[in-house]
Amino acid sequence: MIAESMYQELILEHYKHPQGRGLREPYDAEVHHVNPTCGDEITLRVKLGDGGKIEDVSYDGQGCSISQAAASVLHELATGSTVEESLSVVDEFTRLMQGRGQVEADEDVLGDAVAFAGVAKFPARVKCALLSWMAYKDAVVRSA
Amino acid sequence: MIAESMYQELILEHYKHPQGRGLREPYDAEVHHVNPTCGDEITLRVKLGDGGKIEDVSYDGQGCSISQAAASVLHELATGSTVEESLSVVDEFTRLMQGRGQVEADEDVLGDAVAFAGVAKFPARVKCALLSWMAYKDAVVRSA
Amino acid sequence: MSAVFDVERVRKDFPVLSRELSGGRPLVYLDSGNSSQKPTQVIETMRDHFAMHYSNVGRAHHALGTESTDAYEAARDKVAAFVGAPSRDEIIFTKNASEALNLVAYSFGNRTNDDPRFTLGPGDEIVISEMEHHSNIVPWQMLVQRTGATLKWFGVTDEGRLDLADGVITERTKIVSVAHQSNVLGTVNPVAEVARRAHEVGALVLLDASQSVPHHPVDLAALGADLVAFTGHKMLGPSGIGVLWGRTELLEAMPPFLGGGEMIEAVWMDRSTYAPVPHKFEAGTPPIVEAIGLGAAVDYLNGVGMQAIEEHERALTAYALEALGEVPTLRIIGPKGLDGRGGTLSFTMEGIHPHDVGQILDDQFGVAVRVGHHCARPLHLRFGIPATTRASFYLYNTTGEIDALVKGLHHVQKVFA
Amino acid sequence: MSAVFDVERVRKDFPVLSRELSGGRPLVYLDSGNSSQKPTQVIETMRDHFAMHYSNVGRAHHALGTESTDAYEAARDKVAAFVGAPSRDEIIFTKNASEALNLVAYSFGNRTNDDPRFTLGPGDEIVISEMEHHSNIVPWQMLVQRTGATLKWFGVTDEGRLDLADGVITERTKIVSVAHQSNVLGTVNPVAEVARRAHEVGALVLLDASQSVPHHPVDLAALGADLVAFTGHKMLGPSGIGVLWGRTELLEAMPPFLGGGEMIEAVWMDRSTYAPVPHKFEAGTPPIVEAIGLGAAVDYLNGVGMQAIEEHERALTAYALEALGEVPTLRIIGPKGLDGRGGTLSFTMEGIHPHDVGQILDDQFGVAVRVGHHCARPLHLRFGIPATTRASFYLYNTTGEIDALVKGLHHVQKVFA
Ligand SMILES: Cc1ncc(COP(=O)(O)O)c(C=O)c1O
Ligand SMILES: Cc1ncc(COP(=O)(O)O)c(C=O)c1O
Repeated sequence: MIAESMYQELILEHYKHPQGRGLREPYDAEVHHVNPTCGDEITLRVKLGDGGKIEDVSYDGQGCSISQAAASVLHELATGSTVEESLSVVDEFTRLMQGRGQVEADEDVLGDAVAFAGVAKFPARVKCALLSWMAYKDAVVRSA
Repeated sequence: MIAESMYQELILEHYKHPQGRGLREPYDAEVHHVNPTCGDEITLRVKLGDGGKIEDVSYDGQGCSISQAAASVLHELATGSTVEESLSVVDEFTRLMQGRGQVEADEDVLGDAVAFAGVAKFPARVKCALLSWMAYKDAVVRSA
Repeated sequence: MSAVFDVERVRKDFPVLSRELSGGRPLVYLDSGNSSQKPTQVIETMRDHFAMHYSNVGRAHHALGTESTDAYEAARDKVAAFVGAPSRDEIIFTKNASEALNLVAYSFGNRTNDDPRFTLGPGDEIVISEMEHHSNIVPWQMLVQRTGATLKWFGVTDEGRLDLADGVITERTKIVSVAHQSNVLGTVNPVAEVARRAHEVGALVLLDASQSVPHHPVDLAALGADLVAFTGHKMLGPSGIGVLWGRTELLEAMPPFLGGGEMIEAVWMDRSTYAPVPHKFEAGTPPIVEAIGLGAAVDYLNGVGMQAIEEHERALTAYALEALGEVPTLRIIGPKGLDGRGGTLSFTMEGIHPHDVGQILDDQFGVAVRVGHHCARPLHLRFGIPATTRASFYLYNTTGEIDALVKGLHHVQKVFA
Repeated sequence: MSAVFDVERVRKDFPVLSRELSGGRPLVYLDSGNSSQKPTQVIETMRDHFAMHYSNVGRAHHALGTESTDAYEAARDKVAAFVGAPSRDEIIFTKNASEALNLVAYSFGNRTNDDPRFTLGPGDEIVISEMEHHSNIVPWQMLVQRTGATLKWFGVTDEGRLDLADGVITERTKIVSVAHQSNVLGTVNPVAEVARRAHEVGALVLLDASQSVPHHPVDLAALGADLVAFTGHKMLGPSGIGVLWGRTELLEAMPPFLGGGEMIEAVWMDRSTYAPVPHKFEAGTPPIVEAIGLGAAVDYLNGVGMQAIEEHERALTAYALEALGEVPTLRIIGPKGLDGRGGTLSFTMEGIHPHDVGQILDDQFGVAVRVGHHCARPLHLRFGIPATTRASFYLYNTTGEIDALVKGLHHVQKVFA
């Protein structure tokens, strides 16, 4: 079954128990992104810390399991890493998602986010997976 | 060959030797009709006489053999007949032309105009055949 | 085709219905409200025309030109007869329903036209409804932004009916444009009543019949609307073809929309005169073979019988309303009974996003439904939900397919429990 | 397909070319400037998609929806690559070239857009030419009538060349819109020079490439135009599909044209935000399978090679110029040499109306040419003639077919002598 490659245990886990959900103060930038085709929305805040580190990524929104789980995984990966590191993860994740299932995921860079590899085969869902990640990239730019 | 049913001797004859061509005075109504798809044009004048008779149909224009010959035949048929008679010929001619080759021509009513029966099979040329006849109908209405 | 409706026989005409999706899933297509599948008769008519008869229409005078023109114009005759248009020249071919709706919107507030029905400026009002498809909302928003007029709308009741409150249509209303049947709720709107009120104040009535013409016998002459838009791809026809119908006198009073070849009578560098309707609104090379394909679709629908199709869909809808009613936490958005509704069912399931519902249905059961706001975001906002899952039926669907849907929904609940 | 051009092999791909017309006449199709014939590869691609993969695009998330969306978007990639568009998102699918040209015209003088390049009012000027197709004349006439701007044009020389007189383009010019290749004269216009002059005064350049893209290798990035329109049915693609290309930045600055489903980002009852290009300009269900068919046409053209096609047509044109030159009283309207012209030859014959020429050619010789003003009435007025007979060539034509044309013309002269 195809769906099994998409709804990985890990994705369902993050969906059912989202990490770091909720909007927190203080923050350096807040963005609101919408996926108009399905109504998925996310509000996301970034708080920068010392030494170019991301101190917190907080978020709230509504959407499908993929978009919710992606935000949760993003929170885990970005928080505590440097801006630079986290942006390179975003780039790799974007590359994977836009690869139409043809791109080999780099597990070392992606960590848990590798669970989304199966989503790349479903163009309509790629936007769901990317929603929070694009919002994050946007927020980082604005907080700089 | 199909064309033979369209380019009847009689049509070519009228084309090469048009009857009543030229714009004459006096007249009761003048109309100018155009077939925009091919640029055919006709200016046509009607002069009514006594007893509801058509005294003269004069015309000038440019166009293909079909439109020119049709005007020539029209001149012959209408001049000297009554308005009513001539309009019934117009109606019968129109019916024949719009019949897509399925309509049986009434020779008694149409006279020489029956030579155009073959044109009815060529929708693109029907407009050519009808150009002067429609102009005539219009002119008669305006002269009343 | 016999007068008795035989769904298995109908299904044989649709090649895709015998298709197996990857993993051996048979296709269960419950997304005809989005776009319908095509019978062999339509596909082969188009193929044959492209292969052996194609050329441009109107302007070409040779043998192929005549064949294409005849077939194209015959399609107009067929469509006119199918919807009971008083005149075949009132059928304008567009590329889709959206173009048809925009064409009408663009005929308002055009400085070159002084017909009072089509002037538009501050103080003038346009009335739509909260259940419209974006294609019957956005053109009017753009129009009022260009002209300074005001956009108003009927609300929607909790049951998913048009809320025909007083005061929405006023003496200032120029046009009322509403859906005949909602593409989300399935609701069939009381067109006669809307038209009566609109005509009382001298407003025009445009009907978006995209979801009704494919599924019910429709008689334009009897409906009471002044203009009607619908679309080929939802009624077994190809993509790329839509229809605008209007009363001749009205179409003549409207300014042309797209300018170009074939919509003219004569052109000089500094001015032009326009062809009579319908050609006035068909600039350039039209969707020739698409219109011919739509003609074949109409033939097919007539062969099966629109009455029979309507009854079949009604039976499916009754079956589905009952079957879905038994799925825990499933909530239907729209009329829960059979009255005044068509075969389109949208629903939510507690705690599960429609995207996930749709994906599991598709991946594991081959069931194709639509998920999202179905181009009717304001209607979803009205119900306070971002999205729904929608199953929509057509002549080729079976109760067995509805069973597959229900089975899939139970599984979805297990995955996200 | 091999790199060596083999016209007989090409002809086998076009089913209609083996057709016998009534009376046993073989078809001699010399009307590709009007619309081209379609190869089996295009016809079968469309048939297969309709039969086994069809569904709506973008909005459908299920297996078929993905297949249709992938194929539709792949067609965009193909078209973009075919014309050298810097970005695939700059390719907008319309229903024909006319819609593309109107889309651009409607983006001027829209009150809701204050980008200075697109404001338009009294004192502003639009420049076209006397050799334009009606589809590149009428939209601009309608625009200046709506806005009070002024329409100006380049004349045409006796040889059928653009008369690039000074003073036509001025500081007040907002856009210059001209044909790349004339559909009557065959003339190929000096786009770079026109663009240079237009850009000097800050005007935009729109190129009507309907007659060039099908016949020559075209590299949009190198042409110097800001916007380019062309049409699928003249380049082996189906009816119902056209293309507008524009620079991303420009397309983003233009207001949307048709409003509706799929061109939005989010919709509320009283306002909307719009999708990024190209979707911003593709309201409603697009001509899905038509775009896919155009993609197949592009594949086919690439397979044969645009360079080879251009050379083949050039050889045919040389042959025809010579052969027609020997028909008494025949007068070619347009360049008489091979330089700066394509394979479109329009002519008059003394004392014989083109209608009669065309009819006899068709009826007795199966030769399909176009007769009339070819949607370029002002150009015919310029030459003081109401109509011409036009032969236009494509990759599948042969010198034998030109011989058939010439033989037919001799017969025509006998009939009307
Ligand atoms: C030069 C030119 N421009 C525009 C058009 C219009 O194209 P379409 O009919 O596809 O809208 C044509 C062909 O008809 C043409 O030859
Ligand atoms: C009610 C309604 N109106 C308009 C449309 C738009 O039709 P099209 O996509 O053919 O333009 C649709 C379908 O998408 C619809 O369901």
